[in-house]
Amino acid sequence: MLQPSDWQAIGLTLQLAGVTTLVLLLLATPIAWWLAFSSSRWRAIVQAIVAMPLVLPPTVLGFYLLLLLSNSFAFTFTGIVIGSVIYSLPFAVQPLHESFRTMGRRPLQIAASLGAGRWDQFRTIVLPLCRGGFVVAATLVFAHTLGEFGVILMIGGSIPGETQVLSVLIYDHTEALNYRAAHTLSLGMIAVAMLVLIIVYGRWSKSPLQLGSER
Amino acid sequence: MLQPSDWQAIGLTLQLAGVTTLVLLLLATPIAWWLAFSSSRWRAIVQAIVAMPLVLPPTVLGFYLLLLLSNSFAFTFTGIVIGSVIYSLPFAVQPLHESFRTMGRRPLQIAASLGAGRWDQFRTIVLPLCRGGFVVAATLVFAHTLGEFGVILMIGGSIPGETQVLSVLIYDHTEALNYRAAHTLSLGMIAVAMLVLIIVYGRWSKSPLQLGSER
Amino acid sequence: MSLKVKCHLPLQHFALDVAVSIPTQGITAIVGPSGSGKTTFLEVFSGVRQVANAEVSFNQTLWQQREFLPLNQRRVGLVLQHPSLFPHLNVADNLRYGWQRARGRKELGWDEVIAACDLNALLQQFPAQLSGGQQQRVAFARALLAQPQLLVLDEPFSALDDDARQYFVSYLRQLSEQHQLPIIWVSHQLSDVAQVSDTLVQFSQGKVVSHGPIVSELQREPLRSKLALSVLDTHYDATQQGQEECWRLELAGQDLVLPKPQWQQQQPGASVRLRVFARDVSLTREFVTESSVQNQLAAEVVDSFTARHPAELVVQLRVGEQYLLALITKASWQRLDLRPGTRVVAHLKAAALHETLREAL
Amino acid sequence: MSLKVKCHLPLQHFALDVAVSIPTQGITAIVGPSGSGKTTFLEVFSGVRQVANAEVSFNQTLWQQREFLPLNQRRVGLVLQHPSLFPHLNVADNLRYGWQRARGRKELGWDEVIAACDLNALLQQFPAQLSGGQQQRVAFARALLAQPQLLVLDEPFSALDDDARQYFVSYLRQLSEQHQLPIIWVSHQLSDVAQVSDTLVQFSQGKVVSHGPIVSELQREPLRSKLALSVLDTHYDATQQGQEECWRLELAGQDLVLPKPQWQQQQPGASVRLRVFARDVSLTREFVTESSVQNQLAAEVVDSFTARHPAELVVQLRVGEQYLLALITKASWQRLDLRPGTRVVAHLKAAALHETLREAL
Amino acid sequence: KETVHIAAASSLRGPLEIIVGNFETQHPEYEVHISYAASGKLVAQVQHGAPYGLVLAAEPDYLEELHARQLTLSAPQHFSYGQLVLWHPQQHGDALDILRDAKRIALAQPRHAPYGKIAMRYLEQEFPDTDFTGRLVYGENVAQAAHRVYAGAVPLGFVALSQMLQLKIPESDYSVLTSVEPLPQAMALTKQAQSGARLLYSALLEDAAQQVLTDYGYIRYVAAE
Ligand SMILES: Nc1ncnc2c1ncn2[C@@H]1O[C@H](COP(=O)(O)OP(=O)(O)OP(=O)(O)O)[C@@H](O)[C@H]1O
Ligand SMILES: Nc1ncnc2c1ncn2[C@@H]1O[C@H](COP(=O)(O)OP(=O)(O)OP(=O)(O)O)[C@@H](O)[C@H]1O
Ligand code: MOO
Ligand SMILES: [Mg+2]
Ligand SMILES: [Mg+2]
Repeated sequence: MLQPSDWQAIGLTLQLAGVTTLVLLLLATPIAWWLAFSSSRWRAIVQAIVAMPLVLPPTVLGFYLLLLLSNSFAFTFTGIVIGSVIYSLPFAVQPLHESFRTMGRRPLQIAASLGAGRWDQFRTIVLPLCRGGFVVAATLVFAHTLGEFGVILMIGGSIPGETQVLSVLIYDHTEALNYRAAHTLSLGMIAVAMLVLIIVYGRWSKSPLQLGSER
Repeated sequence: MLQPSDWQAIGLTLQLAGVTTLVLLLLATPIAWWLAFSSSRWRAIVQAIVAMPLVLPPTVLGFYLLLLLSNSFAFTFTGIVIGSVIYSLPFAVQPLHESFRTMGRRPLQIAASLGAGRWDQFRTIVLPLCRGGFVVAATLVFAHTLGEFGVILMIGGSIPGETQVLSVLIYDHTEALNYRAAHTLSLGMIAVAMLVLIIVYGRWSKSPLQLGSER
Repeated sequence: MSLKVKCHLPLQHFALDVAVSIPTQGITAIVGPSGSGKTTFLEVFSGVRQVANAEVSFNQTLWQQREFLPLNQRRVGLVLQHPSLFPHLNVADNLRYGWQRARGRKELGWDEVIAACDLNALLQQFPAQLSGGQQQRVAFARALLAQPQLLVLDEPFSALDDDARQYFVSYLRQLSEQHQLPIIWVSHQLSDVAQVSDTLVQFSQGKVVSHGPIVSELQREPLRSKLALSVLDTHYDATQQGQEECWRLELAGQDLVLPKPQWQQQQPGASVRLRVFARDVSLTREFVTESSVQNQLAAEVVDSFTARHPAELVVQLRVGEQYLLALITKASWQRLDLRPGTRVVAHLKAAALHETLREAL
Repeated sequence: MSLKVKCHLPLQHFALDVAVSIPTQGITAIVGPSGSGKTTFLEVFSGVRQVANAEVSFNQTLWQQREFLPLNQRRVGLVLQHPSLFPHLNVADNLRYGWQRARGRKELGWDEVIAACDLNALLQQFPAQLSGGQQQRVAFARALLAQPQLLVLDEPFSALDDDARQYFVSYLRQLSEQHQLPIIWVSHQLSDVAQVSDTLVQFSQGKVVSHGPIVSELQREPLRSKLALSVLDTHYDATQQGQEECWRLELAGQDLVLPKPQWQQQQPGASVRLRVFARDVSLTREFVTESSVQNQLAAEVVDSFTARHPAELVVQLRVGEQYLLALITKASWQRLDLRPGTRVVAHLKAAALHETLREAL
Repeated sequence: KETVHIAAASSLRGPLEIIVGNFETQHPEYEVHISYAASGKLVAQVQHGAPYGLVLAAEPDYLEELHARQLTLSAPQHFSYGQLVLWHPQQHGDALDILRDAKRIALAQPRHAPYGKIAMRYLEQEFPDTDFTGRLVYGENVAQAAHRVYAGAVPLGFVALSQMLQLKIPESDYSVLTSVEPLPQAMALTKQAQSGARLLYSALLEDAAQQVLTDYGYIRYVAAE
């Protein structure tokens, strides 16, 4: 039922969503950390800047990004990764920020007093304690990247195998009045996303942290 | 510099974002609550369903919504509110869910033992303690509604004064290569959004909860 | 009038398995080793932990059977092991939380409670700016100001220093007597408990191993050897007033003179309940004249029991109709040639008595 | 060898204003009323609260001056007022956290600490499944297993029952002696502190109002009247062994007989430090033969001080070269016609002495 | 194999897929990738280095713009003409009557969509005194206008004849509006154009391609003298 080009788009989409999620977690963590623990006067401003990619229509944002990337990464996979990363930045930063803030410094101090260095603290304390925040951030980013096409279409140009992701393909199908293909792909996308999310959320809810809230 | 139609769109946009944010906070709170405190087996599934609006390209989502609303609210302000609400649902539910989960039941039990009923507990304990979650949810939804145009265009039809919001207008301008108007409106949108967010975030960071994390 | 609790709740290594009826008059103390289920028990009957199939009733009201009466309709003043103040409210607003929601006449006045808990200087601070002990005092005051019909305390004074704890323990007594407020109280300090409680419930491994009036619980193992404390009912005797600063009590026709508790004005003839640790009682065969020990009571040896230390004995004495315990070494028992029926003189050191009496009834 | 701390930190109603040098040998106790800045002081010097301009050095190492030595390089075993266990790790993993990161030879063994803190049954539980007291024991063990060079405790045993607390207090002494582990300890139970500390630091309103060796601190106000405890150095005398279960100690040529602490095997001639509460000492003019009080010491009245209660006096006695306090009523002072220089007999109740000695040095 | 990137207005998608398919069978040395997007987007992309060798638009204006900026090799070349229709599946009869009483009419955004522009021109021409504001429901492009009618959200809309043929709509459900100039579909080679793009450019003007376009409702291009 699906054509090779569909499969290609599916592969590319998963790759894009995966890479974007990974990059964003790496990028958003230090920003969120700084927002949570710095006492700088610039905090509110940085926080507002981080939210800006949300405010512009995706194609318009894409247009400005195109201006930025025109001589480098436009119309490449790297280009759409950059676009997606910027577009989804707020969805990664904000939940992490809130998560770090509620954790507070105390667990880290205890860990440090027990001999853990910074990276060690992050790995053994922050990651598990802020797991909820990371899950929210990752799933929002992942799903959002699956569905986003405005920015990607603008700076990617729908090149099969390079920048033509599933959302762009579905969009194309609807534009071509090819409703049947659009329905099929949409349903497939929803099914896969549901599956992934149910697994992620299912495992998450079993966390012992749930118990912790009782005492 | 701005034309009356621009002003009209600006007013409409703020109205849409405001109403959507309000409706979503009202709607997402009970869902997030249930997700945070229920022990039902359906939790992970409901959580995944809530994330679904993210997965589809906005125009495609818009198309399905159009099928749903075609005999009722399509091409009305109410219609685009419904569309925005569905589209931004995950951004409201997920931060609230995480926020409720970290708060836990203990503060509510204490409040109840001091004579507070359910609604009273919500107003005096949940709202302030989960303020961070509400701020994240509200700002994500607000900004996202400002920037969204795919769904809105699809079910709204860009009717001036009724459904033509700023993001659609800016999009139209860029498509028409009318870059100057697009830049002006984009800058205005960014400036206003920055202002609103800096104020919100600035006040938020002064919260005594910040101190709380120290002990 | 009682609190009836029946529940079964599997925990980590054992189940909380309880079916008790606790009098809702005076102070009931719950004691037991760490991890024996005291906190869990409180949580279950107060409704903080909703357990299926538990049955709870308070006086005439059903709190839980098939239906679960919501916490906010139970009017239970809860002070949990962790203070759990509302972090977003300052001390005044934390206190006002319950105060404003209390219906009917306010038995416990705002100024009275604030003063009693010494919170005046702290009203504007946020919980994060309070020391551990200050947090506990606020949590305690908050529960009182909500005008509860039952006060439930889980180690409420553990972060307070000796003096403050002593003070609050006696304040509990005052609350119980002046406001007829029933109090259920978990404490790990047996000596505090012994000072003011009326009823004692002992937990072990999730079960109630013993419960009853404190006087009889104290005369029974394991407390008899562990705590070795006796409770004596005496009368305040105004006619034979000695020094200004002292108090003359009458016990079975004999006199006791104690430094007077400063806060209390007693009516002549009023009854005074004395708590005397066995280790503060020594014995002689005869009255000793030239001694700093003022209080010498003629008594009769009733029995002797093993004490915690193998070299010691707990000697049960009868003074009038009441029992008094003395802790002495086996060597002394032999040297004084004691046996049931021997007439002895029990020396109660006024200073020691006063310590256990200090600020307390 | 000492911990030097200098800092100024404005708090709510006063500033923490400290410049002290605390010996890093033995046990240092920090006491003071609730809210006097004890916790804040610990937080500042241990580095949990980073305060600008504070200066801290530990033995030869600078911990903070212009530079701030990160916590993980200080090797401080921290047990804070709130247990702060890692909620996502079970007990075993909480304990392992510091254990695995400790470098060098492990002075404190895994099995030894687990056994001492009685955690074997709890290893698989998560913090949310522990009782308050269990949480404290885990936090304490976790700090020890990280093999600290300094142990810092903030009311670490407040959720434990009397017996467990007693046990841990004496365990502290053992740690300090057997492992040369310096311990700084905030406690609100002066009697615990008096039992095992070497040095005492008293806080009030953010300032160190007094600090020094415990023996001399106890002889000075305000502790002299408040706690009224004396510390006596005695020798274990093996030659005149009495009963099996008793202990014969020599003090200035006179004998004391006490029920033997079960856990301790003393060498003849070893020194034993006795702590005697003034309220457990009574006075007569002459030796009393027919009494359950075995320990009678010839002493001389040196002075008398006001006690906490106006009807009482603290009498300072000299026994050999050492000082002993006795708490008696003013009435007795007059009746016995005491004054500086009077020769008296001090009665130390063996049972009472043994209580303060119980399980402790 | 040489990859040929071309960009096209999405309204051209139906015939173009077939034409390009045929092209690839005839010239197996080429592999053609088509990116569909609105013309405005395509112009911005070409301006910023998009790798398209050939751009096909639903009207010449945007290509003129590119030509003016010297991004194309020559002036835009018309290759066929798109026809505007009114799709009215719920009512049958005269287009003007239906329009006059219509509550809502779907069309593409005239600011930038070619079919929207001629739809607007048609309305102004046929109803010079009527203000349709409030009754017009704009879509991003002609496809969105069609979606709405297809979904039943709007009873009638201005769409392209090619769409009607592609969806196999019965002739009674739409009226071809001949009173308005058909839309010249135009193309231009960009500076990136390689041999493949050039070959395809010529192929589009050949009979075979023209036949496909006609099957999709486009009017055949006749070379001017
Ligand atoms: N959520 C839980 N799941 C399983 N077991 C639990 C849970 N909470 C507590 N327990 C276990 O139940 C027992 C009783 O705990 P509880 O807190 O009632 O003790 P406690 O008597 O209050 O002790 P403490 O004096 O130390 O506060 C403990 O052994 C503990 O390990
Ligand atoms: N973050 C803060 N900001 C301002 N003042 C504070 C802050 N934290 C504590 N304080 C104040 O500093 C004083 C000392 O607090 P600290 O916690 O050090 O007392 P403590 O001696 O440990 O008392 P406790 O025995 O009750 O634990 C208290 O009066 C408290 O109100
Ligand atoms: O050529 Mo269109 O499809 O009217 O934008
Ligand atoms: Mg407990
Ligand atoms: Mg403290």
